[in-house]
Amino acid sequence: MSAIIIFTAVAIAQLMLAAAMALASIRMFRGPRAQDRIIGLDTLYINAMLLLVTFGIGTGRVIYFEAALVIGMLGFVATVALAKFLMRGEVIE
Amino acid sequence: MMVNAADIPLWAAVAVAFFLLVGATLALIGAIGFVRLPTFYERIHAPTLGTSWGIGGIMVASMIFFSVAASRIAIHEILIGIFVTVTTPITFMLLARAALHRDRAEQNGKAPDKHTGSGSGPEEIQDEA
Amino acid sequence: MEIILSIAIGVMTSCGVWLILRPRTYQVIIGLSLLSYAVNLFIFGVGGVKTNVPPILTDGVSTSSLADPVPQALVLTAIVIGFATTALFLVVLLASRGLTGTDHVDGRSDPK
Amino acid sequence: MLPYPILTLMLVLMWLLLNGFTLGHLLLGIVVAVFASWAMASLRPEKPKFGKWYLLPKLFGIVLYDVAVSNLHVAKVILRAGSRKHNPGFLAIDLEIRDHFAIAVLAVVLTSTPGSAWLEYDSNDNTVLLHVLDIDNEAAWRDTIKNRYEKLLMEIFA
Amino acid sequence: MLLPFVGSLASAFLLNTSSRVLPSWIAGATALLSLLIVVAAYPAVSAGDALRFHVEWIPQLGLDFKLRMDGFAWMFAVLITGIGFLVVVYARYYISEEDPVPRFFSFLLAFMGAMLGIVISGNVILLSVFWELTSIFSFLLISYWHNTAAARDGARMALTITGIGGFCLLIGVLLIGNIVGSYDLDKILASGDVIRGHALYTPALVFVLLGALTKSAQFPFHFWLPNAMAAPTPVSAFLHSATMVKAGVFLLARFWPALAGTYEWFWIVGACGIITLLLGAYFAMFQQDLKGLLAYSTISHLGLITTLLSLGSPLATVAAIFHMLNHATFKASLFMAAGIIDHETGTRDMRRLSGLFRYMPITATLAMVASAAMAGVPLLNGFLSKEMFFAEAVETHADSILDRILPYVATLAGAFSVAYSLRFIHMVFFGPPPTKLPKETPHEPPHWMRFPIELLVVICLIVGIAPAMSVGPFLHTAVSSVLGAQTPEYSLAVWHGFNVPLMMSITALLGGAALYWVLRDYLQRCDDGPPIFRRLRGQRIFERILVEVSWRWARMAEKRIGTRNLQPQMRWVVATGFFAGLLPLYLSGFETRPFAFTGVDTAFAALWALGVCLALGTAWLAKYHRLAALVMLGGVGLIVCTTFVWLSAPDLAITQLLVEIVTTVLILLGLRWLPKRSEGIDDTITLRARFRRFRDLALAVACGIGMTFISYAVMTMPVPDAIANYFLDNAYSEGGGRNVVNVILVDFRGFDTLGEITVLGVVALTVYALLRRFRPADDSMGMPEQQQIQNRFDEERPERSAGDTVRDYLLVPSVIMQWLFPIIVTFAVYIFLRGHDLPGGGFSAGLTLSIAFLLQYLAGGTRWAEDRIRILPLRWMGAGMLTATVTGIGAWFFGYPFLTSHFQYVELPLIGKMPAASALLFDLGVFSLVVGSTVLILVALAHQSIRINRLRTIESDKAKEA
Amino acid sequence: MNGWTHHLIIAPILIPLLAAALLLFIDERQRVAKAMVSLAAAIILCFVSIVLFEIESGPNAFEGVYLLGNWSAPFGIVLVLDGLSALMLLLTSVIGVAALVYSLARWHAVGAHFHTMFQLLLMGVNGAFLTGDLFNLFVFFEVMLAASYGLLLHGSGPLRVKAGMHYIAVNLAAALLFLIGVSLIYGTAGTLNMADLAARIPQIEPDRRMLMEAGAGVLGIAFLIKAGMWPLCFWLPTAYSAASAPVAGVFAILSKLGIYVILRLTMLLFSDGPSAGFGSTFLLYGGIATLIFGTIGVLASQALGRLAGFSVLVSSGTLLMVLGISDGAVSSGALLYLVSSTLTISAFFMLIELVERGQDAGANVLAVTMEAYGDADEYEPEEGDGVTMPGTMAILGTCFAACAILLSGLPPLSGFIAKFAMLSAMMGTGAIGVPPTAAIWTLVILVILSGVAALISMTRAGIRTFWTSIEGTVPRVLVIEIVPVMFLLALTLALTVQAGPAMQYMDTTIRTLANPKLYIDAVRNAAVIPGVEFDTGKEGH
Ligand code: NA
Ligand code: NA
Repeated sequence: MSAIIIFTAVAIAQLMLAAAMALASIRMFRGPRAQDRIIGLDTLYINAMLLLVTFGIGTGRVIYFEAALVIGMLGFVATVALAKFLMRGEVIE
Repeated sequence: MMVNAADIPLWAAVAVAFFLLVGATLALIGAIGFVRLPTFYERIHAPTLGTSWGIGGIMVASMIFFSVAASRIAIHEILIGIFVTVTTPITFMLLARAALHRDRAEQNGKAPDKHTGSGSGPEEIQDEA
Repeated sequence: MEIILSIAIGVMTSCGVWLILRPRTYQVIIGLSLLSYAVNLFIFGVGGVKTNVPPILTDGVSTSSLADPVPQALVLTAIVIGFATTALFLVVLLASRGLTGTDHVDGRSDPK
Repeated sequence: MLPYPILTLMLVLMWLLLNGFTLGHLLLGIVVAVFASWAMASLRPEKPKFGKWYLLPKLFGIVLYDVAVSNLHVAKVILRAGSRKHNPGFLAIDLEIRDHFAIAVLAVVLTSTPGSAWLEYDSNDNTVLLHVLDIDNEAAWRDTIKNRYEKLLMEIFA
Repeated sequence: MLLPFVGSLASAFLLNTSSRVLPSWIAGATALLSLLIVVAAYPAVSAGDALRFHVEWIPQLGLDFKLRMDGFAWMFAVLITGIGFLVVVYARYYISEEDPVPRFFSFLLAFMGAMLGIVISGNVILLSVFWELTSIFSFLLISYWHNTAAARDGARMALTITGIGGFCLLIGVLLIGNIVGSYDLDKILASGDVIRGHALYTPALVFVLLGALTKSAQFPFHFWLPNAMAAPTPVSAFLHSATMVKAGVFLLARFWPALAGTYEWFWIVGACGIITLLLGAYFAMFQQDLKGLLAYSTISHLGLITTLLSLGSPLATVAAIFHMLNHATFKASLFMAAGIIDHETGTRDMRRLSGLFRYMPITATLAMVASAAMAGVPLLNGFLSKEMFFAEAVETHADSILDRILPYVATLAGAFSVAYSLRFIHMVFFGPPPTKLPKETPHEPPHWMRFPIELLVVICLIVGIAPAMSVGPFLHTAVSSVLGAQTPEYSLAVWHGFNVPLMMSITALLGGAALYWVLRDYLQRCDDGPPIFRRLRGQRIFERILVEVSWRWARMAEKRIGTRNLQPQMRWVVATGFFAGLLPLYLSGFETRPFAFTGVDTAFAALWALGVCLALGTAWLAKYHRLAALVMLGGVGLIVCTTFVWLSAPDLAITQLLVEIVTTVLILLGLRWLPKRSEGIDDTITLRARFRRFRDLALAVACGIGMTFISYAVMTMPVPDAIANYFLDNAYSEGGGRNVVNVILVDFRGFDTLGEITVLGVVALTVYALLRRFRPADDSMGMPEQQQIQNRFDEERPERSAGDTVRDYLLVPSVIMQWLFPIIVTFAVYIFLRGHDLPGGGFSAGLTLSIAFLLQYLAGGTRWAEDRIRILPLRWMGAGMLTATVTGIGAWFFGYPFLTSHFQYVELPLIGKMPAASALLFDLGVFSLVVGSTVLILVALAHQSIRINRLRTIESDKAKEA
Repeated sequence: MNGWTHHLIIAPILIPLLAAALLLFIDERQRVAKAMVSLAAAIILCFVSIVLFEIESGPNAFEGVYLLGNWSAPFGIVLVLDGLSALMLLLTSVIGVAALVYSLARWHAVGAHFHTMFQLLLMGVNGAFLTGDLFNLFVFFEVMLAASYGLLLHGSGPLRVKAGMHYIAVNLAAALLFLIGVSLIYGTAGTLNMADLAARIPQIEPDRRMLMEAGAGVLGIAFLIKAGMWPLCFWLPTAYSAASAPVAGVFAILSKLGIYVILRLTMLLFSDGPSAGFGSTFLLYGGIATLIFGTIGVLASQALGRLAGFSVLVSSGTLLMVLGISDGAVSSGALLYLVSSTLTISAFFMLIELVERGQDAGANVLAVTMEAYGDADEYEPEEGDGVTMPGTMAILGTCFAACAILLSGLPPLSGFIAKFAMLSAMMGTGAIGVPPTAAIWTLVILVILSGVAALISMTRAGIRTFWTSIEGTVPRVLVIEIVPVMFLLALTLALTVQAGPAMQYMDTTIRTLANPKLYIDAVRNAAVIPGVEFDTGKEGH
């Protein structure tokens, strides 16, 4: 029973997160401006991370945790660089 | 470490499922808002649903799941929560400020000048590069 | 799963090939990146596609069910080398752009 | 030896969270944390000046609650974006706190909270420009920020 | 035997003085010594058996250094060394002080050695070696005065033609080797019947003849010889009369026993010989250049010898050999005489020369005797061999049109020969005194310069008057060594009675004299070269063709089938790669498996639907929307990461993610230097461009489909009995780690990792080196637009100062990013330490630490960051490389191979069991090198901004000063 | 080869690696120190190669197998030393020393980290020659390529950067093909070890084998790009002629690396068994096309650098054709040709710069880049550390003539011997009574024609360079620049004189290669060193 509940919840959550990712990438396509696309990427990162965590719950393994942690801790670096590029035209001054 | 979902008590399973779904729902709503809201400045609010309690929900679910299943406290997910909470604002702040600059430089719609705390979002224009 | 991965590899290959045949250096570098994704997934895929059996030994779990670690090791090497060469190509294209004034792969300034 | 004791402590905690608690990892964690603090020292960051640091959990609780509430609020805004029009707007606020660390905390809090976003900070006159998703009551927003957050922060970071 | 050859070469190369006396003495001594040695060998040779010398060279290939001197070779050797000696004596006075004398003698001696090599080679490959050597040295000798275009062109033409001929000869002798099974000359000469009867006889013959005929300047390859007259006269006397051109006919005679006597031989050799004989003589009449006349005469005489050899009769061969000898003597002396005339008057143009008899009577007399010999006047040696020729011409050999016209041709050529000989004498030495010579008052040359001519002319006379007594025995030795058992009876008498050949001789003499008389006035005025043919000059045609084929066509062809552009190259690479993959499958009839959509996870499928869209978007936007494309590429990378997690590869996911982050930043760092690009500017799409795009698209789609099929096929095929199982079974027990991937990386296949990090290191160094010289394009030199606007904004307001905007912009983020630094450092240590048992490892940790550094650069800028953290990336790299390597070498001290790992669990107080593998040390090296390299790359790129700022300041300062 | 000497097998990889690591610790300004370390390493390397070569050419020649990490094949990575790899190692180190000495005159100071990259290039090349593992081969290819990118770009300037970009782009694509090929082979055969793969091929079921062959085909393209087969070779003349002289000199070995691998793999995997003869027709036609293209290019080249670049293609084309007809005797001639042409082209590349220095062409480019892009922290290349030669022109001329003779295959130097060895095996005493086939005739004619083309082109170039120079300025040539060139050319002379023993070596090598069983058994039977139990753990396996 527990297993069924959890697996169902995981499956639904995964689908929802996949949908969220799809929506985020719609912004990446539609823009209209670079900042939208970049936030789209950031959102994609976050949702992917969540997906990984749900994947961990679904499989009962903790080894996927590090990947999620890497996204959580370092995923913003790419988007920060993109943002700075937009603002200053240069990433590192 | 590997645990089996069938080993955990029902209450925990329900809690896990609940938090999981809450988190996923918030993330999804955030994404929907991100697509639906009309201006950039409005749109930046939406994904924070996902980055705040969206993450929170799923992390809590994970913590409950692994703690109960392995019968010991497993709360390292909290780190993810902390990091995301701390780092996401950086991106948003930097981007929003960059957008502000761009809108001002292009005298685009009603981008607020400094100090004028008024004005709604600028009109949307297509990006060039 | 295999079919999804195969199609993904195919599409990324197509996009990558299309891009590396383009005249702008930036297109080429993006194309090479896409191609390395495709190739990395391909190397990864030859070991067989298995879910949730990472090649990490846990007591009591039979090793025969685990995913093939060799392609994974190969992909790791390929990722590293791909990273290095992307960086290199980037710098070379910058140098070329600096010296020729254009971002055309042949250093031509006329648009073609 | 220990340039940032609180940081070091936090790092040890992080280490233990990552690796699980054993005596070995506690020792190893301390070594690593001290090493990382030294690394931090080389950056010569502005040290936050803590005043009533014990109020931190209070801030934490408030924020957690506010975030949850705004989550619901914003979710509503999004889900009925068609029917009832929300009222987005910019908001410029004069700040009193000057401590960079405190300002950073405020910025993180405001940005993490759905519905408000930190746009621009001006160090010359210590003002901040925010964007608010639904600015029905501008005064209430100002009040929340000035009294609910800023005051508390000023107490924490004396 | 070997000594003269080696001696001449060696001594030649030792010379390096500026004096002209010493080199000529050495050269003369060498030549004389060689001559004496050759002469001393006569008793042995005349005994009938060849002298042999044998050293193994490449026994496997049948190429030995084998020398073999029989009578024929001996005769040539005497000729070479003897005339060589005389030419050295002559050249001692001929070559002027200003010219590089040592070089001349060195080449001359080297040539002599090579020429000797040809005649005494006992192995046909060795022969062809010397053959090409003579071509090379003749090139150097002809071009001795290389500052004149004529010398260069003549030399090049001679080399090209004789060089090609040499290659042909090589093929020919290779074929003979195929037939006979040996390159040994003795064996080949003994297998004449086998060769002539073999299917490969004709190609072998043709190739050998191509070699011989080019060398001997036979029609249609005759034209190089007159152009070679740009050489100094001693060279002409030596190479172009006595030796090199004789190599061709020497070869014909040498191979006569093996190749001659067939119909093919007769036709090819005969036709060439007859045409050359006639044309050469005819052309010679109309030359204005003394040496040109002699050159064409040489061609003609060689044609005569060739014709004789073609006949296939032993008697004709005797005549041929005899004439080789005779021609060498009189022609060498004539060349030297011409050289003296040139030397004394400064010109060789017969139209300007006249009446020289009164200035140099002795030389004139000598020249007259020699040219009489050339004309075939009785009592001189030329007469004898010509008589023999006429006699053979009359005989019927192989009844054909050639055979029948031969007597008439012979007589006609004889007449021509008389005419040009007469002309030479008459025009140069008789008539009124010359006017307007480049050099005033010519006089007799020094005695020793004349001595060689005197000697040769005396020989002409002696042989002409008393042939049997003088040259008889030697000739017999030579002839019998060629013909062996076939050696015919022949008599070397001056008087054979009044017979047909004599009639022909008389006719030729009278006819020639008459001809000259008729043409005299015309010849005095006419242009160089015979009428009609004057325009049709082989040399011109040759050069035209050479230029056309070897230059214009080649360039055109290179453009056609080659390219210097990148796009077509990439197209080829992709296309060949595609076909190399699919063709084997297609040819072997591979059947693809039907696609099955079972067992597909919906979320995974959705993920990749997204990934596919993002990939397409990336491809679509990469041209105009670079940032968007980069963002989408990031999206694809993320989905790849997720896939790795999904499909049991957490290590890959982490690594891919970190790489993804760093790569994005890198590309962004680069994006600043790329030109602005906006849609619509260069969008005039031609039809061709459209076609090209379509083709590329088709190729891209085909590759994609191909990859899909192949990957599906291979994925659905389980890896058979793979090495993987061994790794899975032994990673823990033997490698001491639970993360099998990591154990493979640092232990089982640690060597790969060592190489891989080396790649990263080299790339970092390259990036660094290249960026030190980096200079952006002019339109990227300026500050980015955003910064200009923001700085202007700051400057316009009194309360602000420049840079306020960016400081405020980064104020809050930089606080957070700074405080993240120790956290990420800690995380890096964590990732590093867990690598052996769980996902992570040195590489990921290294990247993580680099990102920590990167973040500080992002937050505070380069100056700020470097003011605080001084990373010495090169040290990190060196330390990493050294650590990894030394760890590997450490195993040696325990008696194990490189990279053998050592692991054990260490019992630590308080902590308990800790794994301690030497692989961890190796991984530490990896970590260090990755940190160093990544930081080096990032920093080198980041530094460009401040570098350019500095550059800009310097330039604006300069502009202000100016 | 027991005990310590056994480790000599890996020394050709470790010496340059350690040298490179040490060089990273020496500051860029201490150029003399850097040069000393680098040179010492190269000389030691050369010494080691000679020892290894001596071992392989001795009476007890064998397949030396080095089990890295003490893991038995096919699980670990193995290095295999045999006649072929020993020969290639020797060739590499000899050329390496020559090029390095040459570079000390000026080039090593023109940009940063020359020596490090040079050492790593040697490491990559040596590793690729030694390895017995397909993926490890990829890694060493990449090491070699990465270093070659750096070296090609060494000195910067528009020409080099453009050529470098093309070179890099093409080789990155090649690397991807390499990966696809290797993974296909792993996926179908389940091994990466070359010997193990060869042993497994007969047992692979047809379906798999087809895919395996597809993998081999794709892999082959990667090598053929390196070897410069038409139409994958257009980058080569441009890249090689754009490289600085010492770099181009050592690049001469790189295209041979492609040839080496093809030779190694075809002999090992496809000499018999179910996949026998795989790809040989392709190689034959590819070789013919390459040779034709190279010949045309040699004729069409105006600049000496391009001429040399196309000579590389001629050499590759010839070798590929020979691989295509896969005949033992011809192959051993081809091996001699490989050595001879590599030495020649290497010497020629280095000579070109000296010759053109008189015409100020190369020097000008350098001067321009130095002037325009020199930075404040840039140091000027200095001229002085060496003695200039007397009689420069004569020596340059002689060297040039030697190159011309070698390239066109004229006697007496080894170019002739090598061609003769091949041709003789095809149609001379090596093939008594066997009438040459159409393929053989084509081959022979093409080989000869390519020689003629080289002759025409080289005389044209030589005359233009040496005899028609208007000003006749004598180039400033240092002893340390011309001596390496003369050294390499002297080696070709030595090769001529010692052609007998050399051919003997080549014959033995090819005969060993033709019997893959020797290789396979050597690798498979290589025993790990038994582990010694320690108190708390264990060593080895
Ligand atoms: Na917010
Ligand atoms: Na101001």
